[in-house]
This record gives sequence, structure tokens and C-alpha cells, in this order.
Amino acid sequence: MDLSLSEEQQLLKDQVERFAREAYAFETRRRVLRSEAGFEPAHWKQFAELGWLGVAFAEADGGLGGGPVETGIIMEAFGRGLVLEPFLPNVVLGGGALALAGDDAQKKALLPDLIAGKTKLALAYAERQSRYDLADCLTQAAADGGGFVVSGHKAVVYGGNLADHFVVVARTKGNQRAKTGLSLFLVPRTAKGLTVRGYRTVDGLGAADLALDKVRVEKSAVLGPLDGGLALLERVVDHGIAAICSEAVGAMAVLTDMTVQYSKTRKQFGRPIGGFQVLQHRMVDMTIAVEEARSMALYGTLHLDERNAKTRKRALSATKVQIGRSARLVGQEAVQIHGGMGMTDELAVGHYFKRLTMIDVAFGNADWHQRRFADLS
Amino acid sequence: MDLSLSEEQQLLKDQVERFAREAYAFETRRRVLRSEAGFEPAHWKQFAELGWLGVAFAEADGGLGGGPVETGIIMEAFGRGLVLEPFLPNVVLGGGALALAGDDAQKKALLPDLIAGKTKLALAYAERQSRYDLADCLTQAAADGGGFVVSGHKAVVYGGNLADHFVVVARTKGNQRAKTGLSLFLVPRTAKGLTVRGYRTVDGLGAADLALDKVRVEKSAVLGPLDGGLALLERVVDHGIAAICSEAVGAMAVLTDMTVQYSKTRKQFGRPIGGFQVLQHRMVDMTIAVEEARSMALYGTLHLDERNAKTRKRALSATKVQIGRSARLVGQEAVQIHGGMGMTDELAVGHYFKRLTMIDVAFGNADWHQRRFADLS
Amino acid sequence: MHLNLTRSQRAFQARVRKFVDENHPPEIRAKVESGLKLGRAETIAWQKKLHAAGLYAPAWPKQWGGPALKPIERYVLDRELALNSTPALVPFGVTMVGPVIYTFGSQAQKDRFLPRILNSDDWWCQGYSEPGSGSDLASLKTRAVREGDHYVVNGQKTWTTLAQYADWIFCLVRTDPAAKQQEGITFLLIDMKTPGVTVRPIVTMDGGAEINDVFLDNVKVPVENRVGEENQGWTYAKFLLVNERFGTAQVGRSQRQMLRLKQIAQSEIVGGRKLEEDENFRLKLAKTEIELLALEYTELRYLAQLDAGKQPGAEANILKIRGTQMQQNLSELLMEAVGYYANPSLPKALEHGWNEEPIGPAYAASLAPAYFNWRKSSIYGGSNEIQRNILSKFVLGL
Amino acid sequence: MHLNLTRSQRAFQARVRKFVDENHPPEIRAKVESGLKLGRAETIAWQKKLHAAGLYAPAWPKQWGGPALKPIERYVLDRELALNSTPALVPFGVTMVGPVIYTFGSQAQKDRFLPRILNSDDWWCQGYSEPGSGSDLASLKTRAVREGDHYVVNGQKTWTTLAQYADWIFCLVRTDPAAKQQEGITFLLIDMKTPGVTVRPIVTMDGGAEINDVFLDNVKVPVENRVGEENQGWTYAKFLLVNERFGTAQVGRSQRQMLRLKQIAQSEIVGGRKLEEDENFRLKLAKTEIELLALEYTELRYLAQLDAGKQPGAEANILKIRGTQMQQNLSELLMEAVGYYANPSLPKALEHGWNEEPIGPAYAASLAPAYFNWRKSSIYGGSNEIQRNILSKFVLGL
Repeated sequence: MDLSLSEEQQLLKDQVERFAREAYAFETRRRVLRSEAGFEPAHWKQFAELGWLGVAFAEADGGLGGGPVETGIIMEAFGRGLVLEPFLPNVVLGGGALALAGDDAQKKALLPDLIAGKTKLALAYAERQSRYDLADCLTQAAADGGGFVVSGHKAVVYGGNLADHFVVVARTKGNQRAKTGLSLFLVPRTAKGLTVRGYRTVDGLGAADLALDKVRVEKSAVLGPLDGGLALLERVVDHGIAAICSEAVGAMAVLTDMTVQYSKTRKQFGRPIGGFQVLQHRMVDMTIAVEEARSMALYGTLHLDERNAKTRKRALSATKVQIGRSARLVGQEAVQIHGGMGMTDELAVGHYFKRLTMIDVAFGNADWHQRRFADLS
Repeated sequence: MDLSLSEEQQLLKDQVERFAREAYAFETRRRVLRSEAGFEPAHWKQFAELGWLGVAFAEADGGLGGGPVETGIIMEAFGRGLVLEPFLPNVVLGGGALALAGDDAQKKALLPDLIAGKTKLALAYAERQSRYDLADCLTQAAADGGGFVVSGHKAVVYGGNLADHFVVVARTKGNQRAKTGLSLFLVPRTAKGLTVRGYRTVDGLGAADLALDKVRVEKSAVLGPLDGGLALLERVVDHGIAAICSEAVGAMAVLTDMTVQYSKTRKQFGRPIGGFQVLQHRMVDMTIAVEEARSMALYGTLHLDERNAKTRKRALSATKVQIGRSARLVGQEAVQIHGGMGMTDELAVGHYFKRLTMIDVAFGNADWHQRRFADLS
Repeated sequence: MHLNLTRSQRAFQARVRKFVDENHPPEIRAKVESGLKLGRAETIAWQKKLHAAGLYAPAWPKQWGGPALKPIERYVLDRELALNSTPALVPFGVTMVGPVIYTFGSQAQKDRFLPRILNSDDWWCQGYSEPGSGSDLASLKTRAVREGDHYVVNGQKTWTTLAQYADWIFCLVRTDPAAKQQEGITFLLIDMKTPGVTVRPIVTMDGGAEINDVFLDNVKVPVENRVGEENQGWTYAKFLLVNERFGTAQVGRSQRQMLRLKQIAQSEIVGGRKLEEDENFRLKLAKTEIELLALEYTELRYLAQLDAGKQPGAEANILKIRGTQMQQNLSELLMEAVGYYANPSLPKALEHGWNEEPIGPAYAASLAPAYFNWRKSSIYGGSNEIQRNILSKFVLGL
Repeated sequence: MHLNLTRSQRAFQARVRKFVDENHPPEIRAKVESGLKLGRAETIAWQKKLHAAGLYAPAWPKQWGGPALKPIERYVLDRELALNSTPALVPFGVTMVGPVIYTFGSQAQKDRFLPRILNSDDWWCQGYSEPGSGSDLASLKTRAVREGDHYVVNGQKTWTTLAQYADWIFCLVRTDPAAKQQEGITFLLIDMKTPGVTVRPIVTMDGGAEINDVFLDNVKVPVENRVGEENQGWTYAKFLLVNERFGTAQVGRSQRQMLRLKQIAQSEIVGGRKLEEDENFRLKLAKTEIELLALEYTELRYLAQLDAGKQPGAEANILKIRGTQMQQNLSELLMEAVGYYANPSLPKALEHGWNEEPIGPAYAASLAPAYFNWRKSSIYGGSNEIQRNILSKFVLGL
């Protein structure tokens, strides 16, 4: 067992945390939130320059050769600042799929630009009827000459509002929920027949629904094994789970601290509300929830490279359940202890609460993963 | 809607509560608990004399013409005193089955003696493998000449350690879990082939496991419809549920009050522990749990005469779920707030806690009834 | 004992149902069902209809123009209105300040204000909370100084719901800063058009702007708009809070939300089956339904006691705690039911007249904002912590 | 970063496994698995075997005869022992008073007591709690008055676990009644055979009699049996409590209980199927398993910090709270798993040598008493309320 950070990892952590603290003061964040794009291109450029967009990619792919631990470090710090730039959809999901399964040509075409901050990716897997079931896919890709014609609808694609290229999951074989017959395709935003309806999400981030109407792609657009995309998709999504769980830990830690500090200054009945034992014990329970979430985020992150897929999936499900439960408790209590102030848009607490709520939804909520865990036990 | 007690009902309530308060002081109860029989025959005689054993039976059967409300009044008061006499197995279960389904001869043979306190009954329905499923029955009753031969095992028969007659559920048709094919039989304790293994239960009451080895009964021993006993059994058990839920309300009310009083006298850190806000709020939650349990016990009791069996069963399941959840919270918090004293056999709190725990087990615990409620919705 | 409605209660229920059938337009019903916002005019129109049918101000005594319904009848009324997705009533006039005026006000105040409240001619809002006094209401600082026939009021009220529509505000103000906290407070009625009254909307985290800051800057209030005695305002304020809490269980509304949840569970799919068939969801739903039954029958038990003439005690506080927990639980289950489609933020979809294509199912757009918004219910009207403090002190004697 | 054991940790684990295989008799394993009570002799025999193998007193420094295992090794040891259903160790000597003696005791005390603790020659018990001082330990009243070479001790200790077997008791006594509460306390070692020491068993609600009152009536204690300075006992007491709390998570024991629960769920039937296939049970089990993983990895994270030389802080309190909740949850699930057969009370079935026919499944008899008994875990060793008070004050600064 070794749970300590290397020197480089510690430097990265300090660096990203400083960014979250300094560049993401609450008023700055509100300004970014109100902007048309919903993120700050200058920040994105900075991420590229500092190597953050490439740290988790292999050196052969133009990255710095890090991995899940580095991604977790960045995401946790981004959670602390509620950073709005689309790191998760680009680096972890879209870029992650490419790194795991792309052939040389595919990687070369996209990863260097992604790492340089010049192009943006997103992963389009969920559908209206699929909820969290990764195998449930109605989008069809029919073989057509040397290529495929893809038609269907993709739901709530994180970062899809900004993406230049989509990794689209479609069915090349089998019926709607068959475990074989899924394939992943690289589809440029400009593809004919692709309609992207971008929107903001309730936590201030961005997403899109995609309509694919006979979108034609070449055979070279197939990412990973034809018909065997489910295992790849599951792996990418497990990376996504670990990443947002780290994000949640950062957000929860700040939110708990914020609540404790608020309770020391807010006075009612002639004394700080932090003097009331009921609130004290609830803040202790928040603290414990954060500690357990931190342990499980680590547990999940360190299981990503586990070779046995069942063991990996079970571990990531356990992680997601814990984070969902912790985030619910921490978020709800933080709002409650802040009282009316916790309800306003003017204080950070509500923004953390909303992001934590949507983190539970992402990639399957606690209930969903509790069942997946049971099924894998 | 009319939720007020009649004058007679109020008198009954006052009378039984006085008994529980005066005759069931904790030290008296400990003496009864230590006695060989585990109950006090003089009390049973008194119940008969005061008409309590007959109040819920029809006047034609020798009773006083009351019903579920009267039974609930008695059980709630008995819950307050943690009364050890076997009212539930005799009057509600065994007697209840007879009253609902007995023919004239069967009723005459047993009910007057039951009401007079001269004979005791018990209902033997559960089996080792059945858990809470009333239809699950391996005990067989094979037609044999004019009668039946019954063989099998009956589990945890409440009051079975004391009973003179058993109402035994056996299968006359169908496979193990078929909904038709159950029949109820009256079997005297002295029947050849019947072995009664009586024992005390962890809450201080008594029960028995029965082994039936080719026990011969006449046709006249069949209680209610041959092969159609399930509906009858369900109805009797629903009466049992309402009754122990009322008992639980009485026990919870006393236990909560006891905890509040204890918290006012027990001092730690220089003040009564009732001054600590955390304990205050938890005692408030205990109070709310008792209030909700009281509402639902009433709701269940007033649904016993509902003609639509599905509606009745759903209501009683809701009641049992609420009582289970309330009892768990009240019992666990009462022990915790009493601290070390709550763990000892020398204080009443542990005795209430144990009875409340076993009330959740009786007739199906909260989880079981939550599912029955869902299935009936 | 029995649970059935009496004949007269059944007749009353039939009357309410008939009224709703005849007066509740389908388009308003659809809006309320979907959690969309109603405008001021729509709310007022509905209140006027109710009043015309003798179903508004249900608790008001006959001498002040109310129907003086009995507790169980009020419960039946509330439930029927909620189950039929009728517009929420604005409580500040009819439920809050009205009873204060007819109980403690002067004859002139009664004559002037009560008919206009009944007829929804005046829209009222509540000036209780201040930035520094949330749960600790009695620490309020807004100052009123007597100058001849007027009080001159300076200070700030906050969390003032729907102040943007209001004609009048009832305010707690401090008239004797030297007295003990609860003894120097006076209850004033203030015309929102008085110079010096400014309303600033507060955007809440769900994106709504229903609550406001109300600034009072040298606002001149005629002494005749003081309710009762100077420095006795705390008595009237407490009277009002108890009244308010009784309604907060909102069982009918929660029953309506439960139905909505079941409807959505028929449309949503999980693991290839309808959500309503999912074992885990079914058990959660059963749990919540049973909790709602317990809340309903606890309220009914209390109402039966009120009907029998018993004074209310702890009941209102218990109903506030459990009622708001129920509202929050349901809002959470509703949001969970739509999975990923809790994400899209479409504030305009919640407004009147939006008719673009929804993103995902049309019922999804309001669910996450509603969940966020309902967190308020355990904070307002005396937070649930305050409710427990009250119960601990006055019921348990701790 | 990685979660795998290092090579030396794996080697240590293998050594422990080999030891257990060779030294743990099947009949003892069966008893522990079924929750039956072990006698004094069985416990001591096991402790002596452990000591002979260098696996007893794992935290003790080498100079005092311990193996000075590192935190992660101690964790591995505890887990292997628990998963193999080995007898519970009696902590009062080896975990509690031993470290106090080698940290604060005199040379004579070290020489006299430490070898006998290591060799399980003395059975120790703990004299902390008193009838009037539970959570508020510092309010203790047992009085010790110096008379020449002796203290004369009068008072009563309570909740003294296994005092009926004990040779020695370590006691907190008040030597300066005039000083502030925590400043007049002294830490004494008392021979249980001293005249004036009386033990009275306390029957607990599960029917057990493992705890006792210990009455001290003019008990003469040589001054040489005082640990450290007079009136400085609180310092040593706190040191001991922190040590104790670290062990209370008992992850290994809970993992063993989880396995037992799964085994029982293969035998029990619900709705015609094995309990382990019941959807609701599976989800509850999954929830509990995940909570146990979170507890395990939280402990491991803390142990890794200790291994890296960080001083323990809040961690012990968090582990106490969550560890005891886990023990209680598991005891509840186990009881629930056997349905009606939680009812029969068979105290004799829990004793050594009972071999009548069980009522229901043999594994059922101990489950309700165990559930009742484990309620103690959130009360003893500083109740979970006290743990939260400590965390609030020292970690959150509230």
C-alpha cells in the first residue's frame, strides 16, 4: 500500500488548487457563468500551456504520461473551485475513449489538438430511454458501402454544446439492450445530418442533445472494436465516475468548510449558530461524510487500472454510491445551516449544492450503482 | 369521520390503564417474569372477571359485542405496562379465528371457556421455511376416512407454551406456496402425535414449536372453509397486526416519556442531559415517531372491518411498516439516551426495547410489509 | 370510531368538486400540473372565483365574511383544490394578516382591510425576517419612531415572498429599543406605495425571483395603521405563526405530487422496464406513500381534536416538520425519476407562453429547479430546528 | 499510489495465516463463529499462543517485549484474526493499561507488570466509569486519601467488563477534591484481592453478565502502585482513551460478520427463494458492504498517514463513530435474517457444552441477544455523542 503523492503529483496539486483559489473566486466564476460560452477560453488556453490537458495521456500520444491519479488531483481541485471549463468531457470522456482505443491515425488527428486546447471532444452515449444503462442503445449505424450511416438521438451529452468532435455510441448489431453490437464512432460536429442542440445545465455547465439523421461516416471513424464497444464504453465511463467523484470530494470539502466558517460568524439568539450542539453534530456528520467520500474516491481511482473488469466495475459502483450519499448529506445540510442565505444565487453554497446534486445524476445515481454493485457481488 | 371514544370505551381504557399502572409496576413484572409459568394466573382470572377476555366477541358468542377498537384499547394499555399475560394469542389470534369462522358447535365448545379464562388457545401458522409468507405451508392434512391426518412442523407459535387448543394451519391441497388449499384445524394439546416444545422468548413472553406426527382429527375440527383457509388466516393475522401495533404505541409512549423524565434527572457536565440540544431534538423525533405510530395504529384498526380484502391488507401493511420504523427509532434512541443504564436488565427501558424489537418481527417486519404494500398498490 | 366522512362532509366535498369542475380551466390545470409559474392575474382570478363560491378564507368567522368552515371541512377543501391542481393561494392576506386584523385590529382596520382581502383587491406580503434575524425573529432591528400621527420606519426586511406584486406589507418593527427583545415590537400595516419603500428581487438558486429585499427608508406610516397596542406586536406575531404552521403540512399538495410521480414512473424507463415496475423504485415509493399516510392521518387526528373543541398545541409544529420533509422527499424523488433529464436548464420553459420543443420529456424541465427550491421549506416559517426547539421546550418540558 | 500490500506486508500476512492455521482449533473457531461465549481459560490460552508467536501486543515497542508492528501490519493482523474467527482478545491489559505503564509508569511497575501482561498471567479490568459519571468521566467521585505509604480508596466503579475474572484493576480516583475536576485525579493500579474490593455482576438486557459493579471499601493501595504523578491521572486517562478508540472500528470483525450474514442468507428462505436472492435484501446488503468499504479505506488511509509518521488527530473519533454504527447495523441485519427465529430465548445455548436440539436453525439463538448487546457499542468508550462533541471542538473549532 502506498497512498502518498509523488513530488510531481504534489506540485500539480498545489498548482491546480492555487488556480481554483485565485482564478476562480466566486465573483469571477459568476462572470464566466453569465458569459455566452459559459466557460473562459483564456483559462482553457492556460490549462493547455500548463500541461493539464495532457497530463493523463501517454507520452507517445503527446501527453505527460500520468494517469487516473493525476486526473483525480485536477478534478478535486476543480471541484474546490467549481471550475466551469469542460475538462471532464474533453480529457476524461472524449479524450479518454481515444486514448484507450484509438488507432494511431485517430489519435494523431485529434489528441495533439485536444492537448493543445485547439479542439474539443465529447462522448455521446446516453439516450432518452437508456437512463444509466450503457448497453441500451437505439441509435443505429448501418453498414453502407465502406462506411456507416448513423441515425438516432443522443441525450445530455456533457460538453456537447462546445464540442468539435463527438464520440458517438451506436448499435451495429443486436437488439436495443444487447451487450454485444455496440460500436463507437468519431463524428465531427460539421457532419451532414447532425443537429446539435446545446444548452446550459442547472449546475451551470453545458451539454447538448444530438439528433443524427443519416449521418455518413467512413470506416476509419470506428473507434475501437466493431460490435464490441460496450466494454470500452464501460471503461471510459468508469474513468468518468472516478473523475467526478474526485470533483465531488473537492466540492464537498469546500462546502463543509464554508458552512463551518459561516456558523462561526452568523449570530442568532445572541451567539454564533456554530455554538448550537445540533448544528455542531450535523457539521461533524458532514465532515465524516467528506472523509468517507475521500477514501472511496481514492479507492475508485486506484481501481481504474484493475484488469478484471468485474472487479473494476464493482469498485467504481461502490465509489459512486458513497459519493452520492455523502454529497446529498453535505449539500442538503450546507443549505439548511446557511438558512435563507443558502437559498440565494448570491452565495456560493447553492452553486456547490447544485453541482453535487448533478454529480449524483451523472453516470448513474447512487441507487443505480447500488444495484450494479449488488449484481456484481 | 369520528375519532372519539364512546363512554364505554373511555371507561374500558381508564380501567385497563389503571391495571397496567398499578398491577404492573416494574418489580411486580419482574416477579411474574421469573415465575415458572411466565404469566400471573390471578391476572388472567381478573381479566375474565372484568370482561376483558370477552369484550371484543359478539354477544351471541358470550362476549360484550365490542370489536377492534376495544381490542386496541386493551392492547395499548397492555403495551404501556408490558403486560405478560397471553391476551394476543388467546383473544385476538386463536379466539379471533374461532369468532370469524367457527360454526356454532366449535364456538360453544371453546369461546365461553376462553372468555371465562378457563381454556387457552393459540394460532399455529408459521413454519421454518415460511418466514412471513402465510401461504407457504408444508404441514399436510391428508383426508383419512371421515377425518384428517396432520403432519408437519409449526414454528414460533405465540402463546403455544400455554395453550390447551391450537388452531393449526395445514395444507389440504396444492403445493407448498399455493394460495388455495390451506385449511385450519382445531387440535387439542392432548392430541396423540402432537409434541409441544414450549419456550420463553427474548422479550419475556412465551411461544412453542409444534411437531405433528400423524395427528388424527375429525372433520368437525375443520375451522372455516376447507381448502379456503388463506383468506381467513390473512384476516386473523391482520387483526393480530392491529393489536400489536396498538401494543407498540402504548410501549413507545411510555418509553419516550420515561426517556424524557430520565433526561431531566440524569446529570452530566453539571446539568441534566435533557439540557443538551442534540438529545432534545432526538427526543422530539421520538415524540413525532410515537404520534405517527398512533395515527397509523388507529388507521389500521379502523380498516379491519373493511370489506375489500386488498384495501384492508394494504392498510394493515402500511400500519405495520410505520410501527416498525417508529419502534426502531424510539427503542434505539431510548437505550442510547439512557446510556449504560439503558443496557441493564434492572431498568425497564431494555425490556420495552426488546418487546418493541420483537413486535417488528411479529407477522412480518417492516421490510416485508413495505413490499406487501407495494404489491397491493 | 370510523374514518368515513359524515354525510354533511360528503356533501361539502361534492360541492367543492362541482365548483372545481365548473371553474377551473384546463389550461391553468395543465400549468399547475407541470409546475409552471402563474402570473398575478391568474392567481387573483382564481381567488375571486373561490370567494364568489364561499370557499375563500375558509377559517374566517361569518361576521367578517368568511364561511367559518370546520377543521375537517377545511381539510377536505384544501385536499380537493390540491388534487385538482388549482392555483396556490397567496396566504399573506387571507391566512396571515386577515386573522390578525379581525382578532386584534381596530374597527376601522377591519372595515377597511378585510373586505379587500376577501375580494383579493389588495395583495399582501410579509415583513418579518431581516438580514440579521432569521430563526431569531425577535432580534429584528427595523426601527419605528413615533412622530405625531405617524411612525417613521427605517430598516430592511428580507425573504419577502412576492413583494413585487404587493400592495401592502405587514411589518414587525421595533418601537422600544430599551425593552427586552420581545417587548419592544409593534405590528404595522404599510402601504407599499409609500415613499421610501423599495423592493429588490433576490434571485434564488433555482433561478427564480419570488423573494425580495424590502428597504424601508424614512417611511411614514399613519398611527391608525398600527395593529393593537404599541410594543405588543410579538403577541400578534406569534398568533400568526401558529396559524401559518397549521397549513404547512400541505398533505393534499403532496398527494398530488405523489400522483404526478406515479404518472412519470409510467413513462420513464429503467433497465428496459417501466420505472414503476422497478423493484427499488416501488419500495421507495411505498415507503413514501406510507409516510404520507402517517402524515395525513396525524393531521386528521389533530383536526378531529380541533373539531371536538380542543386547543391546538404541539400539533402544528409536528405537521410543519413532517410536512416539509415530505415535500422535500417528493421533490427529490421526482427529480430522480427523470435521470439525465434533470440536467437541462430551461428557465423560459417554466414561464407563461413558452412553446418551443422541450429537451427530453416536457415534464422534466421543472423538476430540478423544484427540488432546489423546496429546500426552502425546512428553513422558512420557523426552521425545522426552531420547530424542534419549541417542541422540546413546550411539549417535553426540556 | 497503489492499494496492494508491499512484499513485506504480504509476507507478514502469510505468517499470520500460517500461525492461525496451525494454532486455532476447529472447535474454538466454531464457537466464535456462532457467537458462543468463551471461558477465561480459552481466551488466555489463545493469548499465550499469540505471544509465543510474537503476535501479541502488536503496538508495544521492542524494549518492552512487543513486536512493534507498523500500523498497516497491525491492521493486517487484526483482520486475519477476525476473519478466522479467533477469540476476542481482552484489551484491558495489553491495549489499555500496558501502554500507560510503559509510557508513564515507574521502572518497578514496568518490570513487575509488563511481562505478566504480555504473558497473560494477570487479567486486568478498567475502573473508569462510576454511577454518576458516564460520559462526563472527569466528574468521578471515588476518593483516595493518602495515609503514609498507602492510599485508602472508597467509592464505586461500574460497567466494569469481565471484572469477575480480573486480577488487577486500573482506577481513576480523586485525590484532590478541591482542584478543578480534571486536575485532582490520580491513576492507581489495584490488586483485586485486596480486602474491601467487591464485585457484583450486572445483568444486561441480553441476559449476559459480563459487566459489573466494583465496590471499593477502605481499600488500601500502596503508593508504589500509583502511575506517574499524583493528580496527573487525567493525562494518562486521555492517552489511554485515544489508544482505545483506534481499535474500535473493528473492520475485520465486521467483515467476518458480513460473511456470516451472507452464509445465513444462503440458508434462509423468503417468498420461496433464498434470502440472498431477495432484491430488497441484496440492496441492503450492498449498502452495508459499501459502507464497510468506506470504513475500511478510511482506516487504511489513516493508517498510511500514521505509517508516514503523522500524529493521529480526529481519525480515532471518526472510526469509533462509524465502526460502532457498522457493528450495530450488522447485528441488526443478522437478527432480521432469521425472521421468527429471533424470538426463542435460549441462554443456555450460548454457553459452553450445551448440546440439546436447537429451536429453529442453530445459528439463530445468539442473534437477538447479540443485537441487544451491541447497542452498548455506541455508549461505551466515550459515547458517540461525546465523540461528536470532541470532533466539533477540536477539529471544527466550534
